[in-house]
Amino acid sequence: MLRYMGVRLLGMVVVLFLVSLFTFVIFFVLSPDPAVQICGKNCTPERIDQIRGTLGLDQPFWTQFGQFLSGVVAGRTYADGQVCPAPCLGYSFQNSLPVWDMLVDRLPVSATVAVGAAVLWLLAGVAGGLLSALKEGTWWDRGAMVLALGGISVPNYVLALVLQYVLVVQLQVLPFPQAVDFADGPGQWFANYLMPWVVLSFLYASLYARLTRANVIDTLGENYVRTARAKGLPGWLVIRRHALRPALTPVATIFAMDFAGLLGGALITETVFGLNGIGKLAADSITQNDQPVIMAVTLLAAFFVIVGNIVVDLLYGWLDPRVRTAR
Amino acid sequence: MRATGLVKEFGGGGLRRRRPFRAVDDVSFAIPRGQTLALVGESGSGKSTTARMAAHLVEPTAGRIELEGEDVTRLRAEALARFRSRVQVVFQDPFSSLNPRHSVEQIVTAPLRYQGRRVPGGERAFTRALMERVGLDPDHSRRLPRQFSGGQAQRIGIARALAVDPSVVICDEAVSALDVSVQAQVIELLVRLQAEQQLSYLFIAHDLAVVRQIAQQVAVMSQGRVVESGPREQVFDAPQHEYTRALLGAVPRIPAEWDAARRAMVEQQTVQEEMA
Amino acid sequence: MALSSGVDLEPSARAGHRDPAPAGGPGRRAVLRVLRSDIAVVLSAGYIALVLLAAVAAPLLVQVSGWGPYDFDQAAIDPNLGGLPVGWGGGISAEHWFGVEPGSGRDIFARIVYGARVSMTVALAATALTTVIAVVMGLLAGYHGGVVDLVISRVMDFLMAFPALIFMIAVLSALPAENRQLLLVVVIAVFGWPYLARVVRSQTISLTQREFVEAARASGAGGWTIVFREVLPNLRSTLVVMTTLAVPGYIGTEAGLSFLGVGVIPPTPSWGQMIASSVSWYAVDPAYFLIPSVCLFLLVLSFTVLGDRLRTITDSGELR
Amino acid sequence: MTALLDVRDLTVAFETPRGRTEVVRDVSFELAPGASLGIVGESGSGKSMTSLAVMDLLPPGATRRGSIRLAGTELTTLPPREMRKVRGARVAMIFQDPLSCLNPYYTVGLQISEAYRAHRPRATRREARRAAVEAMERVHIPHAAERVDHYPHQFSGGMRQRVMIAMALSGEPELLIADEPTTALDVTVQKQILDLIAEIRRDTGAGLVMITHDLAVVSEIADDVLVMQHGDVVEQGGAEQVFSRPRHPYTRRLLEAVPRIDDPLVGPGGAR
Amino acid sequence: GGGGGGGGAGTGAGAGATSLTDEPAQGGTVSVLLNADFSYLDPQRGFDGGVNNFYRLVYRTLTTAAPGNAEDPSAMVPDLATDLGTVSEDGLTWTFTLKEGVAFDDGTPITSADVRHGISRAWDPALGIGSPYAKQVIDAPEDYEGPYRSGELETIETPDDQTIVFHLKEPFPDFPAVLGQPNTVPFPVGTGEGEEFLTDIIASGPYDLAEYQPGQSLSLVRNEAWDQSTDEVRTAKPDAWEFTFGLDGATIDERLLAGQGADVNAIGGAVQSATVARLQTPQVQQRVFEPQGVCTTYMGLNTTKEPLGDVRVRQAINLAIDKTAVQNASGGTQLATVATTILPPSIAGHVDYDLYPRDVEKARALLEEAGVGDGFELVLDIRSQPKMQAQAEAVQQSLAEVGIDVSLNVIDTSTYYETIGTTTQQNDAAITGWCPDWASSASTFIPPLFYGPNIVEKGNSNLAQIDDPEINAAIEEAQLITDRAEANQAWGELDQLVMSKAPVVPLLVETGLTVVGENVTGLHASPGAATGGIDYVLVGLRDPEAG
Ligand SMILES: Nc1ncnc2c1ncn2[C@@H]1O[C@H](COP(=O)(O)OP(=O)(O)OP(=O)(O)O)[C@@H](O)[C@H]1O
Ligand SMILES: Nc1ncnc2c1ncn2[C@@H]1O[C@H](COP(=O)(O)OP(=O)(O)OP(=O)(O)O)[C@@H](O)[C@H]1O
Ligand SMILES: [Mg+2]
Ligand SMILES: [Mg+2]
Repeated sequence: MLRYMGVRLLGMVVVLFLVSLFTFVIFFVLSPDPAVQICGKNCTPERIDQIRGTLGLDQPFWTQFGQFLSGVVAGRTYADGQVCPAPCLGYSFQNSLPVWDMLVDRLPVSATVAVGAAVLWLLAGVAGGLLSALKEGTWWDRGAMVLALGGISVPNYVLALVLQYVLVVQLQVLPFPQAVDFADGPGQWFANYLMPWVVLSFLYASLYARLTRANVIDTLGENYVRTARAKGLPGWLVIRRHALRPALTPVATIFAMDFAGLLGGALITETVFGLNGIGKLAADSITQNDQPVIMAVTLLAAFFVIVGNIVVDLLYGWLDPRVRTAR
Repeated sequence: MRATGLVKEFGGGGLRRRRPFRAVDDVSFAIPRGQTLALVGESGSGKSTTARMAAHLVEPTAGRIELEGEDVTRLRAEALARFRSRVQVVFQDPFSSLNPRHSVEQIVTAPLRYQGRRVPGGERAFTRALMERVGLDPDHSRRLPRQFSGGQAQRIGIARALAVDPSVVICDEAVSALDVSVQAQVIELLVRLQAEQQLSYLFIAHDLAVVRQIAQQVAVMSQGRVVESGPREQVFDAPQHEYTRALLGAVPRIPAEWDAARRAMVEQQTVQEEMA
Repeated sequence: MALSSGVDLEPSARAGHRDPAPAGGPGRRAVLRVLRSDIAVVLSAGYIALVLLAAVAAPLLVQVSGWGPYDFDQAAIDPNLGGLPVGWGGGISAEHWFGVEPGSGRDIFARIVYGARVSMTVALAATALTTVIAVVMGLLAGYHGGVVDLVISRVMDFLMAFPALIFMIAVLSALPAENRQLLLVVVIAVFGWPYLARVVRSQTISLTQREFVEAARASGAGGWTIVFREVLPNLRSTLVVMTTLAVPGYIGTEAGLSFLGVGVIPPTPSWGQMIASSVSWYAVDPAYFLIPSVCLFLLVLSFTVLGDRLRTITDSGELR
Repeated sequence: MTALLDVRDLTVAFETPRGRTEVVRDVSFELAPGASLGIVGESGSGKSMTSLAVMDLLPPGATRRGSIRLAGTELTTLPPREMRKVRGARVAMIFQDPLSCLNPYYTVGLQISEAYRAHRPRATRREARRAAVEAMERVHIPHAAERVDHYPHQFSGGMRQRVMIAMALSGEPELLIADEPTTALDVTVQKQILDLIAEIRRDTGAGLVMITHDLAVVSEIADDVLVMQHGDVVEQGGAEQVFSRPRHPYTRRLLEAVPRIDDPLVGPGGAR
Repeated sequence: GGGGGGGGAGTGAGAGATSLTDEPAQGGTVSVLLNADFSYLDPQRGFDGGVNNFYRLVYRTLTTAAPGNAEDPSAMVPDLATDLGTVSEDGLTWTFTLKEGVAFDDGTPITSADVRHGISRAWDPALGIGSPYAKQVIDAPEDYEGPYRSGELETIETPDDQTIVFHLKEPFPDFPAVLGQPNTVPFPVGTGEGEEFLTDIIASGPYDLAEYQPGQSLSLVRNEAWDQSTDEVRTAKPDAWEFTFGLDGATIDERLLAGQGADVNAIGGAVQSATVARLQTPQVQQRVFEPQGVCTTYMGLNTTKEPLGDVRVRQAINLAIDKTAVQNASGGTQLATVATTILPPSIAGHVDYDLYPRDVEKARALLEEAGVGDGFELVLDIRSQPKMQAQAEAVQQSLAEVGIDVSLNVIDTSTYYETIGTTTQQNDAAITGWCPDWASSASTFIPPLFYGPNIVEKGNSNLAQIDDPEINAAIEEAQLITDRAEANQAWGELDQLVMSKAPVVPLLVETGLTVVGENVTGLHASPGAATGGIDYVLVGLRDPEAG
């Protein structure tokens, strides 16, 4: 197990390295000169050179990449003597703030959005899918599945705007979402985040409902469920123990991936609602061509996905005895 | 066909230096022309692996295979194609061994096409002739495997094996998946073809009763080794090895007197009918 | 052995539900037959056909409707109200069938049909490219296994680890804007193929274990022959289903990227771009927002329904 | 004395979009307490559907008609709650493919003790576990006390089938229905399992319905035989009678086709 | 100067209606809803309309732009200094005296050394990325690199705590305006190195930083050390300010229109075009404020590209473009007025004229004359920003009428200025805007755009790349005029001179119509400090308790 974890962690480091290299290449090769951007409106060539020197932009590619990597691991000291402690992801070109701090600052919002949406879609998706499966072929089932199809097909920015128009502008039952703190009052907090949660979870809830339904129907047809019935077990126990566990195991593993993917920021949802999470940070830094921030967000998101991958594997091993005992 | 000292090891090596697993351990056999050698044994005893080595589908770890006196253990390109035209295989599961997306015509002409040979008389006529030989309706040559029953599908597999006019056919549990009555039909077909064309069979089965019907030579395998081999009568009537005896003892039997009574009755009825 | 011949004991001949379909591609016909009897499928296919037709015939349609996708109509908007279209429903009139765009008075009908071109071209081209890459990679990895599989699988892991949307936007905004459509297709395909390739790979692995592959080898087939002549045809239904389900995803991706401002370049219309520019108008000119949104929604829905039904049919043996 | 199992005019049909197909038609048979019945017939002849109809475990879409009496109780009209009490406690079933019939997510111990507790609401977890170990010992699983915590995939095919039998026995049923319990197994293992079933019946006196397509197996184990074809019963009677004096042509053909290990040998290659 | 055009206040037409210019009450919290965060809290680095306006809430400079409610809002007025300075005969030495009682937030009095320290930070290569004027104008050693590397700037003399003396490189009549630039904010000697002021403020104005979450929010509270009696510019009625960043433009409009809860105390930026139609009800009309446009949106024509080198072609383009279409694309009459001159009306020196009223026939004729009657292709650089794209599409459409085939080159917002400011990368034409750095004269408007010697390879602002001796000479002349009225007249004439050569097409002056919460008042436009938008330092609430 330890050995296995070691291999996985090593693999993770390798993938992260490749992701950062790839990202770095793309922006190093393709991007316009950030020094000019920093230089601002009244810029002179000398100033640009100066900025380049300070940021190390005049160094060859590999040196720069090396500096970036060692900065992440061990911190970094810039040419002008500025010290950036590890994990140093550099300074934003846009406002010169340490990128790490910016991420740490934004993470709570993204996490709140992600966790809330995840809870919502698990509740709605899994419960809906389960009910549909148990009532297969009824109007309930069909209605839920049509809704799910709709959920998969409607772009979430459209949904977001429609919801906002109806609930906030017209009915005025919810406020315009803002990233309020839980400490500012749970009610406020809930009302503000509700819409982002709904919008973000709609697609997932739809997907999960369909997945859960299909899985439950499949497992209900499994021979071991028939065996459980043949034993004379009560119906609810058959479903709960023998049908749900196998049916939800794949859901749980997919969930780990999806959730990890969201921690890297729900770009569209956060942008549409103006919530200052990682996703919005990504969108903003892209429009501002703020390379260190883009780089950092990409890495952070990749990190979560990779960790999610590992969690999936572990989860799978833990949930499925066939895998667990094989190891 | 003759095999001597066949060994097949799986796994092993690699980073962990695991000990390889010996699936087949020093197996030798010989099939005379026009005869059938049956390989029996419990599941996992290495029958299929032996067959696959004989068919050149896996490389033996050690040992030697001869075909009509010629060493065919290691073959390349052209020689392999020639080998393929002499040795063919019929697989256990008729549906899994026929490409579900190919029509009968495509399936039975595939060996010729893959070996880069011309299809004598055109694909359609060739297929029709073959299908007739194995007792299938030639009009069904454009159908897909799933439009046939298990027994019919297995006949397609046999037709494919016959397409290249082989001298050796390896039947890996070719009838095990079939129902008794269908099984009987297929066995009958195999026996007929053998008589017609002097085919040699390497016939793999775990059902001793079936083996007894078709094989002249029998080899019993257990845990990768041949524990007993010889002519059918000898193996069945005077088993030497403990394992062979256990195997024979486990076969369920219909009491002989019931059978005798039934035969007597049937005979009587036939006589009556003939008289009538 | 006295076996009375002429007795038909074939099990499945009795089973009754394998009645032979007409020769020559019965699978496809059966699929079509089942599909045709499904109202949702008929509607979806009809809508897709309509959009495709509109896309292809866009120049003709525009001739009929009288306004090109780029023609300004200052008379149709009110300069004192921020350029809001004059009249009901975002300026819907006999002249402008779907109304006009605020600020410019461009004809929405014309832009919808021209936008369909972009959306469909990008989505279909991306699907095609993705499928080709995925099939080749998936087949290679699945059939050869070993090092080939290891390398391809790691590449897939690597690509899937990328926050695709963030990265797509970043790449697209960093790259020069000319030939955006091609770029969109390439970028979508580069990040999209692993998802399909994974399926192809695992199917290939399981197909490779089927005896017919071994049978082909015993017949003398080589590696490429097996992969492309024996295995590939068996992936057909999977591919049909997966690609049909991929198309709506890519339509959505194109729209999403255009929505985020890194899609097609102006003045070319695409549905995503139209939605993006209409969002701020949703309160005062709902038609402007709803028309492209509904068109897009229906298109995605149609493809999803179609793919979904195809999958159910091929999976569940409803064909029999 | 009432029959242990009395099935009258049982018909099972599937409602499909293409209409109704009857897969079991008017099947009637009787089984005396402690007796054994063999149902034979080829794949798809309706053997399994018959047995599942008795257990009320037909797949969705299937309907049954007719009467099924267990020791005088009519099962077809029993409310689901009561039927549940019959299953496992009075009638137990052993299925063909033991791997797919055991839930891969739970230890065999749990699955056996679950069967034990299903009909003993008072039983504690510990008691159930002890019962599971005992049941496993009864079916000759070595090191039962250890293996009770293993998962199905850690057992071999024959062992899994033993687990299934142990599970079936834990309710101490009056009737055991075995649906092709040995088809997936080797001859040697098959023999062990058949011997085990015989041993258990000796010990408990339970009735047995044995479903198989192997006539030789039936000839060894059954008192009475039922031959099915296309959902119809074509022949039924005492084992000896059916095997030595088959009346229906289909039965005869079947018996003809069975390869026999003891037949006198015909010439090489079959000189027919 | 003709400064006050355009009108400062909203309508307030209805009988008994309140006015947006009503004097606010003391207290309360004003909330500001913004799309983007301020570029920098450090005034040495930040340099744009939005942040300049904010700086005045927390920082003071020797001089500053007149408050929006002043008689001449485009003028400069003294702030920390007692007056607009005394200039020596040769125009090279300026002397200022600090007011008594001015202090930093901790109560320490602001001294002339602190002023010098603040200004000398401009020379620090890492910090001095904001306003360039101090460095350009004030004399300093060639190798001077700011106080942290080279010590305080000796060429600025501080004979005593109240007096500060500047020596210029060359005479610069607009020097008081330079000292109103944000990068002349005083800081205590020894502070402000490196990143210090990125998230912190040493306040000299009426407010001090309470909390700052970059990109998300910022709040201000009263700076107790600030003394109203020393300050004639700021009324500073509210007790606190609350800035929220990262909001979508449409959302801001929605919130301001809805005015729920605390949003009654909110102000924002210019409304979206889509919102204009919703401002028409009488209730909302009362809350609509129309600031002044001080920026000109124009299309530069790269005179180094063929056939744009030909003045007739440029004139034809000027004649052919349907500016009304461009105006409609930018939100119609309410959000933009058509520009026919380079200088917007609110800038001193503006004169009304129109050399090129739309005339497609005449344009065709000119093109014919220039030998390009069959049309030609033109690549137009634009930003990937919806409004500019809409404007470009309108240009594209109207030029198509005279056979000019415009293709749009969409450049990412972040790199737009870099691209068009690099002479080698610049295409045929580009749409952009220009705002003056101070409203009191056109000296920061016309020279950067049209002065030939100003053309640099990178960071170029003369997009037309016009290097016309006549224009150059006129600019040099106008810059030296010390009399303001005379100078303004000269700039006005220069405007026409430039336009006769048609190096650019003035398109619009965008007005930045905005809607505010109903409790907000004290709204005045400030062309000098807020690029024509709401002057923060005068804003306040009617009822401090509301919301
Ligand atoms: N590719 C392989 N890699 C590793 N082990 C293998 C492989 N193929 C077969 N084996 C092992 O070799 C042994 C012999 O297998 P083989 O298939 O020859 O048995 P068999 O006698 O044909 O059994 P059955 O009757 O079940 O078909 C088995 O234990 C099997 O697990
Ligand atoms: N869900 C279903 N829907 C429709 N028909 C079904 C369904 N399940 C089984 N059948 C049909 O019912 C018939 C009887 O099936 P059953 O399983 O009883 O056969 P069997 O005799 O047990 O065969 P085997 O020996 O293969 O187990 C078959 O023809 C089968 O095709
Ligand atoms: Mg085998
Ligand atoms: Mg069955």
